Amino acid sequence: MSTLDISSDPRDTGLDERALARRLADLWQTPRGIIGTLSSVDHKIIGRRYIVTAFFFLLLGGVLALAIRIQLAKPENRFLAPDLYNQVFTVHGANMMFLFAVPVMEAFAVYLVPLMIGTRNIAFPRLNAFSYWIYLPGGITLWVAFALDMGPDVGWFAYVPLSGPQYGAGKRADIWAQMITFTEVSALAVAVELVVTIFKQRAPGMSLDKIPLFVWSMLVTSFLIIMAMPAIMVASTTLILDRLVGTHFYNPAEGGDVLLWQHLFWFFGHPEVYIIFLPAVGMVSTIVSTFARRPIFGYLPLVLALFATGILAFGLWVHHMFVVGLPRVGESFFTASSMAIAVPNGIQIFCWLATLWDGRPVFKTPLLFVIAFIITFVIGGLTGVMVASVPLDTQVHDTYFVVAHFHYVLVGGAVFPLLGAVYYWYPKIIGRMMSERLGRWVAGLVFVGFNLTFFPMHILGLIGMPRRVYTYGPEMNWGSINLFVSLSAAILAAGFLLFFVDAIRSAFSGEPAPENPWNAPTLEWATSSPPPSYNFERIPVVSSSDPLWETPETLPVATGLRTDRRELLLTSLSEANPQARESSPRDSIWPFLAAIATTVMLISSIFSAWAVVWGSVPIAVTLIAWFWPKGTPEDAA
Amino acid sequence: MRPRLKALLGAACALPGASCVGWQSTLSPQGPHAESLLRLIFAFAIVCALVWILVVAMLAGALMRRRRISREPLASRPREERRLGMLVGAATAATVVVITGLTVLSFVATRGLEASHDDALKLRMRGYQWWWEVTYLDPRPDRIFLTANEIHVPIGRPVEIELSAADVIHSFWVPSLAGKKDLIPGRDNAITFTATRPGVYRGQCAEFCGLQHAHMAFLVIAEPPEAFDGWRRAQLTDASAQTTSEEERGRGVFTQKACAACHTVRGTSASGSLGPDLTHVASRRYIAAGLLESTRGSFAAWIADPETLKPGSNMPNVPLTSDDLRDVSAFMASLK
Amino acid sequence: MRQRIALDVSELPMHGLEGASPTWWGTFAFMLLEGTGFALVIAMYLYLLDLAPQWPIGAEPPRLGPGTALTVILIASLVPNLFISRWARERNMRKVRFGIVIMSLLGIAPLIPRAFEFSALNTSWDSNAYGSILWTMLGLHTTHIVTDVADTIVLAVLMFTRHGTNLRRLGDVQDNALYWNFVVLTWLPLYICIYWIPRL
Amino acid sequence: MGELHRHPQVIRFAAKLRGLTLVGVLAASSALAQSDPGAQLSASTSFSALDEIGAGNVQRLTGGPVFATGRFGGQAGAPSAAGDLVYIETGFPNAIFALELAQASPSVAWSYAPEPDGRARGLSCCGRTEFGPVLSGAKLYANTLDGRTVALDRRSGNKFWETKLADLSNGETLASPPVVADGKVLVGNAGDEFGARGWIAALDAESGRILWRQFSTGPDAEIGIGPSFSPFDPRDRGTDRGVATWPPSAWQHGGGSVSGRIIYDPELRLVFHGTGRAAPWDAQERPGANRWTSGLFARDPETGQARWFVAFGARDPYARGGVAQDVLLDAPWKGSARKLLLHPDGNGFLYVVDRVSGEMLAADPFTHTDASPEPAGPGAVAGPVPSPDENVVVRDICPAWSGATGAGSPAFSPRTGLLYLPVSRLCMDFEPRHASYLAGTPFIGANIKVKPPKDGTSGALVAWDVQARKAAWSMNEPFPLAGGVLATAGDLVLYGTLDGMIKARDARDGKLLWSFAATDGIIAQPATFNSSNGHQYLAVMTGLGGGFGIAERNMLDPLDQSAGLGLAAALSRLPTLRERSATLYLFRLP
Amino acid sequence: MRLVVVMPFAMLALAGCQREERSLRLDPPVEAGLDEVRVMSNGIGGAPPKVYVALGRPYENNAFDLDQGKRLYDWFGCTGCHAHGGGNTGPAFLDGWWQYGADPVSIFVSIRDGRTAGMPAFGRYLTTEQIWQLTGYVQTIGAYSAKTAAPSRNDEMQSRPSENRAPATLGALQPPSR
Repeated sequence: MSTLDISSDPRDTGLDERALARRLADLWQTPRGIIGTLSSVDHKIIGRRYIVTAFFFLLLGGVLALAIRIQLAKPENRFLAPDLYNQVFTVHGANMMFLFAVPVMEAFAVYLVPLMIGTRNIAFPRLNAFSYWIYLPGGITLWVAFALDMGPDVGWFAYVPLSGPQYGAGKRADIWAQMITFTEVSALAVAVELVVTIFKQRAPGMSLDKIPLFVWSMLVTSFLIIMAMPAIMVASTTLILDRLVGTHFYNPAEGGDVLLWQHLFWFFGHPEVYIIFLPAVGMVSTIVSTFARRPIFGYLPLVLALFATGILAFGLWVHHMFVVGLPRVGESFFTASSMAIAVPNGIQIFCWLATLWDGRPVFKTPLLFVIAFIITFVIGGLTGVMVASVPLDTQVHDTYFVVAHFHYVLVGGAVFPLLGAVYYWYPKIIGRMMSERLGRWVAGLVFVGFNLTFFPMHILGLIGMPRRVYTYGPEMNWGSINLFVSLSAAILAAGFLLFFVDAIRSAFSGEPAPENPWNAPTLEWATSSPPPSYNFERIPVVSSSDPLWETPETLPVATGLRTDRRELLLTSLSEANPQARESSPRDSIWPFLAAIATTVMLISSIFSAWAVVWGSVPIAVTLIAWFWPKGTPEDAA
Repeated sequence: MRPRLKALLGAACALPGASCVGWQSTLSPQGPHAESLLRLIFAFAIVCALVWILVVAMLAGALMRRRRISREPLASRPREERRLGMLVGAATAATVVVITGLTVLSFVATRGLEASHDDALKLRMRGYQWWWEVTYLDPRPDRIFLTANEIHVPIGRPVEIELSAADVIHSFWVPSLAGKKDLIPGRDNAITFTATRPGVYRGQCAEFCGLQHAHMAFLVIAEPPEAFDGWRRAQLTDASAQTTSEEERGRGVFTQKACAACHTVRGTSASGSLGPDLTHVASRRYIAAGLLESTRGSFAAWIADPETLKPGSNMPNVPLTSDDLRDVSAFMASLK
Repeated sequence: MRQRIALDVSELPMHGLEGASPTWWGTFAFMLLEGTGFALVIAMYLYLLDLAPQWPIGAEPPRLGPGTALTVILIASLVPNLFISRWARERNMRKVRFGIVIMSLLGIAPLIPRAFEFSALNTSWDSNAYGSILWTMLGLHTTHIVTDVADTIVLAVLMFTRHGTNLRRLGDVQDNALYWNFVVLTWLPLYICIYWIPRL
Repeated sequence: MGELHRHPQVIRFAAKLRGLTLVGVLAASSALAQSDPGAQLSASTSFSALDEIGAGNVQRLTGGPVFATGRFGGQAGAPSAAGDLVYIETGFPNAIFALELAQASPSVAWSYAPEPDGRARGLSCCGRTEFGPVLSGAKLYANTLDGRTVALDRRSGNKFWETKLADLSNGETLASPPVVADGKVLVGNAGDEFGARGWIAALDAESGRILWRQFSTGPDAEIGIGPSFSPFDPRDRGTDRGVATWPPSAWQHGGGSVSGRIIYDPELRLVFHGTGRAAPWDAQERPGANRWTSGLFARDPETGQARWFVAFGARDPYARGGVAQDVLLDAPWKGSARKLLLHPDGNGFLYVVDRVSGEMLAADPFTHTDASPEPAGPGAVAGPVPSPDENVVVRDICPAWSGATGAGSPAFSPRTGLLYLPVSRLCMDFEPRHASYLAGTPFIGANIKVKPPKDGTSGALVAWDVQARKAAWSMNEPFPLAGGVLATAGDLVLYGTLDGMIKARDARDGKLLWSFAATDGIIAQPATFNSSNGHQYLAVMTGLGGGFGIAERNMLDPLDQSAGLGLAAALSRLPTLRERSATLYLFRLP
Repeated sequence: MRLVVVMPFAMLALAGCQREERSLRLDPPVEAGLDEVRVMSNGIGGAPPKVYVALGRPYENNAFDLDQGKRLYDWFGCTGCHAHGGGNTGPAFLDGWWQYGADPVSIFVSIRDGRTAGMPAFGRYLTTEQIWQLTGYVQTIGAYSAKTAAPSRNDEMQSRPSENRAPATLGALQPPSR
């Protein structure tokens, strides 16, 4: 093959660090200007955008949550009319699940996984850019539709026939279904990138038993996404076909079935909540190991627990459908599988406790959040075991008991570790420390506010308050508990507000962060904060699962990569032996344009089915332009 | 219920001003199903609370332990590792045991609810967007009658209700008597329960069904068998004759105006079946699916402006003069 | 942190084939993704079949003609697909160029019988659930063929440009061949569901 | 006095009618005209004793359209002749014409237009649309769609009396001809599809005063059930079963219209009439046996008191028990001579009933049907018939709601012993729906798509051997046979088809001997009579309408497969009309 | 470049508001005003009520009202005479050849006062708003181009392409041969 002959030696072996840094910076830097930012493929820039956008949607979703609590604060309240209330709670649910929870976990992976496995960029970086540019219009569509009184009003899981052609008037349910398409395409894209990055671009020597636990959890999560998202894609597509083209998938009169929707949705639905939870497990393992000042206890059981949770997640979706009248024997099987998934969770909790037991805990903010997580999530897990029992579920299904349960496992189980992870990785991402003092206040307020808000909901559920009611009569005696819950929600809101204040303030006036403020063992702390565009001057070589604790002063590295084209190291799957010096594609505007074409096609296909046909032409054009080789050095092989 | 459970129940409801012994509450069971479910809930709750306390205790212990020596993170201490391994293994084994125990407990409870009864009182509940149509079935067709939003059941005798949805998915749930069961369009579900103590128990639709999901309640009135038979005989009769001239005029307004197109009052020419059967509406405790108590004032308020009281309801605002309104509400109140 | 040279990788190739190329793994991931999608659509078909009193609902089973013709073409196309993959591994550019043109034609060929298949289904997508699931399965697989054929055609054009003579392109040809096997593989269960199960 | 009309219609055939006078003898020509009381028994058999036109010379028949009524719409009534006049009554607006065929070109002796109420047109749904006229003595009796029975002077067209019987606001109409029985005029109502409660009324032939009116549902007093009522089936001997077998007050809009044929048997002094299907068609809305719908009553003409009742098809879950044309027959049955009544039902079964006691003797399918004969022949106890679930489509129900046979009358030829049945072989997809009763508006409660059977043709002429209880032969027809069949002593079987063909077949083996293409569909029964010059004439009225012709008449759009209760799409291949008005065709041997 | 992204959403904004609004309650005076239809002497066409025009012809383009119209069409037995637009004893709506024309005033008067050709008067059984909802819906049955707010199919037997899949009449359109 013809190799490009460059006068000076292109390799980085002979260069001293400063010269190498300058040359790599010119190579990997994202150009300035509007076009530059739109065509950036740097996983750190895209990761940061993802995180900021997701947290913005969290803020919006939180405002809706407060609106719900104000409406339910007293009986016969007239703060929200029923139609608006239905839109508010549906958009709150859909936004939190599809626009915040899954994207923010993937965002952290997009940013951190390449750094933690010691490579310079994520695999398929342009696909990564495309995934963000598809995710953003998805969010905008949902919120603009909500602002236009077109927000979906059928609940976040849009049961047919209420969301079907006859009872879902107007375009509201179509907006829901199309928003699903946007967010699922972006989630699937990121999942594929993460799998390939973790399989092929690990630092030499990082064999399977040396992969950081957060990377393991993201690998299992990515496989969950790849296997679960198609179910919701099939479901939302068949729903739109029923609504716009007149197919009969969910029409009981013409051979369709209403429960088919529930099976399809929950086959995705339950893995979805584990897609949100498993990354949090990875975060907790990382934080516990760092702040207990010792390697995680039970590395292998934790990894096996991840796999067990992932596999079992596909085997228990029917526990969402215990009251629809399925045959008893089917339900018993799903009781057993739903109970069984508590065992891997138990193993994870016990390994963390063992790590803390044997370590010397340093009570920084991330650890406070982990402690809050353990206390809260265990309650959520145990109420989960309660609702896994069929007879018990017939009393508490679709009541505020279940609302309490899933907030405990989602907010307690995923958002607490997420807040801890923000405090933990904020210095690496932004380059400045967040304030410990505010951190403690945030942890305290959020923990107390959360429990005061959501624990009474268990009682509300048991004394008969169903889900999704926009009001209730004074004769129901729910008024006082609801008022108490609404007031405590203010504390929780204050906690989150303080968190946002701390995050924004620290970005400007936080004290500058050293390379490894927490003296953590994983590779992302081996580079500057924030890391340069090329992450590492030279790809590190790994010989232990806690590299920075193994060799605290010096970092073994590999040389030989070229500096005249963007190169990173491909290694084998199990032993991570170097295989090739693969190139990493440069910036390109085409993913952004392809995302625009896809957005136009998806939104106009709500209004006319033919839009799918003429809409696919610009998509094909932009995709061809995206893949067409540009003759840059990266293309040489 | 065992005194200890009652105490715990009191404790659990110690929140400010909350009264748990409501008429629509899982915690105040009035039938065998609900009682066995409450026992199950308490069993699970106690076990889970113990597990939680244990975990939090271990966490506190792990955090509060005095450390003797500080050492490098990677210093390997095989003896401690093995000891910890044993501890975690034991804890996992304990978890498996607890989980299996709870699963078995659940299966036992399920079988308890399964027993079917042949002498059950047979009803059919059909869920409409935002009210309940109740049909009392009987082998003799002329003893089948329709009512709405209210079920009378004899105490001690099992009741089997066929559940069918007319539009979207609803869910039949009377927490004081039994767990919920969904009404699914295109499928026939059934639920069986028995009331042991006379009383009025409230149920509510538990599956989101649109604009007025919040106001889709119904009542189950458990009464001694004699009272039940009396009520049933009364329901079979045609509408009672009107006594005052006001009620007579009201009957005229009812049959001439749009009311007759949607509602049936047996004994008059009104025989529309799009809305609830009003033949004995005044004998019901609530109207508009648990929204207003059935007094003459409520009738007038509801007929005058249903869209304000229950926005989105399929009952239209029928324009009536004030005399018509007064007469119709008198007529309604007379339909005992 | 100070760096200590522990490894020199300058002798490694600039692009690996098959197991050593990220696009190869990416193709597998997308195949897993779309495979799950097809599996779910087939599960939907069997679910609706199990629910229906008689299957097919209100229609005659589909005519076998076009569907079988398409299946024959697809299976036949596997043979050249095998050769092109081997030629790409052997880096034989001339044969690969010839092969990619053949594969483009063999990608377009099945679209002809497929056009007749829709009318051979003897039902419309809006007549009942049976018609809906049949048209959806056929529509999904048609999209599958069309997208892969477009990919093959673009690759064929690429092979004749200056970017063609490049190991990376041979890797792409191999990935494309791998994906075409998947397109044919997903058609077999669909073929059985659409044409033979109604005749049981 | 209806105003006299002069109609400018030019009659191409007129030139041939030289010196034609009509001989009064109308030996049992049309099924509907009972001018000659003596031939009462054989009137319902639609058999004509005239044999001048026979199997041998029918090929040489000549003739064509002689008189166009100028009234657009379905023409189900056959012409009836008496003296030297031929009488015709059109569909809505029910104009009556008396034609003199004696002169060179037939002229209108007189005509009568009853100016009917427009609302009735909306209530004329999908059953029979025959109104008369019926000749008896000097009078001519006829019904009108908007519920009036009128008596005219046969010669001058002057009106003797007119009685309003049906109440349009309840959805009641009249859709069947009156029957003169022993000085009384018997009239039955129509309106099952509108929830109208069925009744039969008797008017005094002289004054038109209503003598009695008995209903098909409700308490015994309103049905005429008293001490003299002794049904053969013991279960029907309870009290007020017309109320007990219905959910409370559902009988008030329970259907059971009397729009089938009413027959008077002077020997037994009994009136036999069928009762139509129960309303609504969704059987789940009307649990119970729904007495006295979909059955047959025998009544005393004087007081209307019911003598016995027999039910055909329990609960009628697919609404096929509509109109039926019964045939009275005295024939040997299992050795002993019995007085029989043959009832070809819409569910595809031919029931043979002993018309003295009401005992069910046989129930055999004369076409492919999935119904159960219930009661399955004598003695079988029928289990509860499962009614289909609401809001779920049940597919391929054969025969469809329009019935295996319906408005068209069968014919029985004593010479061959065969009963010639006009059969419709349509099938349907049926989805029961909730129906809310609103007086004067439809009360059907079903979505229906009708389609031809998977194997072959939509219609047939079945020759049924009554004694052997099986079909002797059966000739397929491209479209359902909606009109009646006429059998003649000349061993001919004559009928008209929806696509306008008048056909004559050999009564023995069914071979097609002669056919004539008219310019419009035919839903009326052919009639034959002797003219004054002693020649036998064959008269046929064209004018597509009624249930099967509704698509053409109301310009329905077959794109909506439920249009015309499914019949628009099922018969969309019918040739479009060329002739716009109901026309009389006359044929004779040259 | 941002403009390209903003454009579809702006267009969505204008159309969305009016089409998706759920106006659940009509003030009695407005409802009374909506009843004042001034119809021509032959019962065909005429001036819509002033309130109807002032409200911006509400019942023609609002998804919720059209959906309620479809529910009322099924509830009050219109399918008995008009089937699903193909007609039975009553005329067909699908073919676009309407005896009294397709403008809202004619349809409103047909429903409220009935017609001599056989249409019963529903004025007694329906409120004015319900009649306007029915009027808006009936207009969409045979429409040649589907309104964005047109209702979709019902969960019942499939009889014709639903209103949002216009043109419903695919075949060539011949005038009736009356």
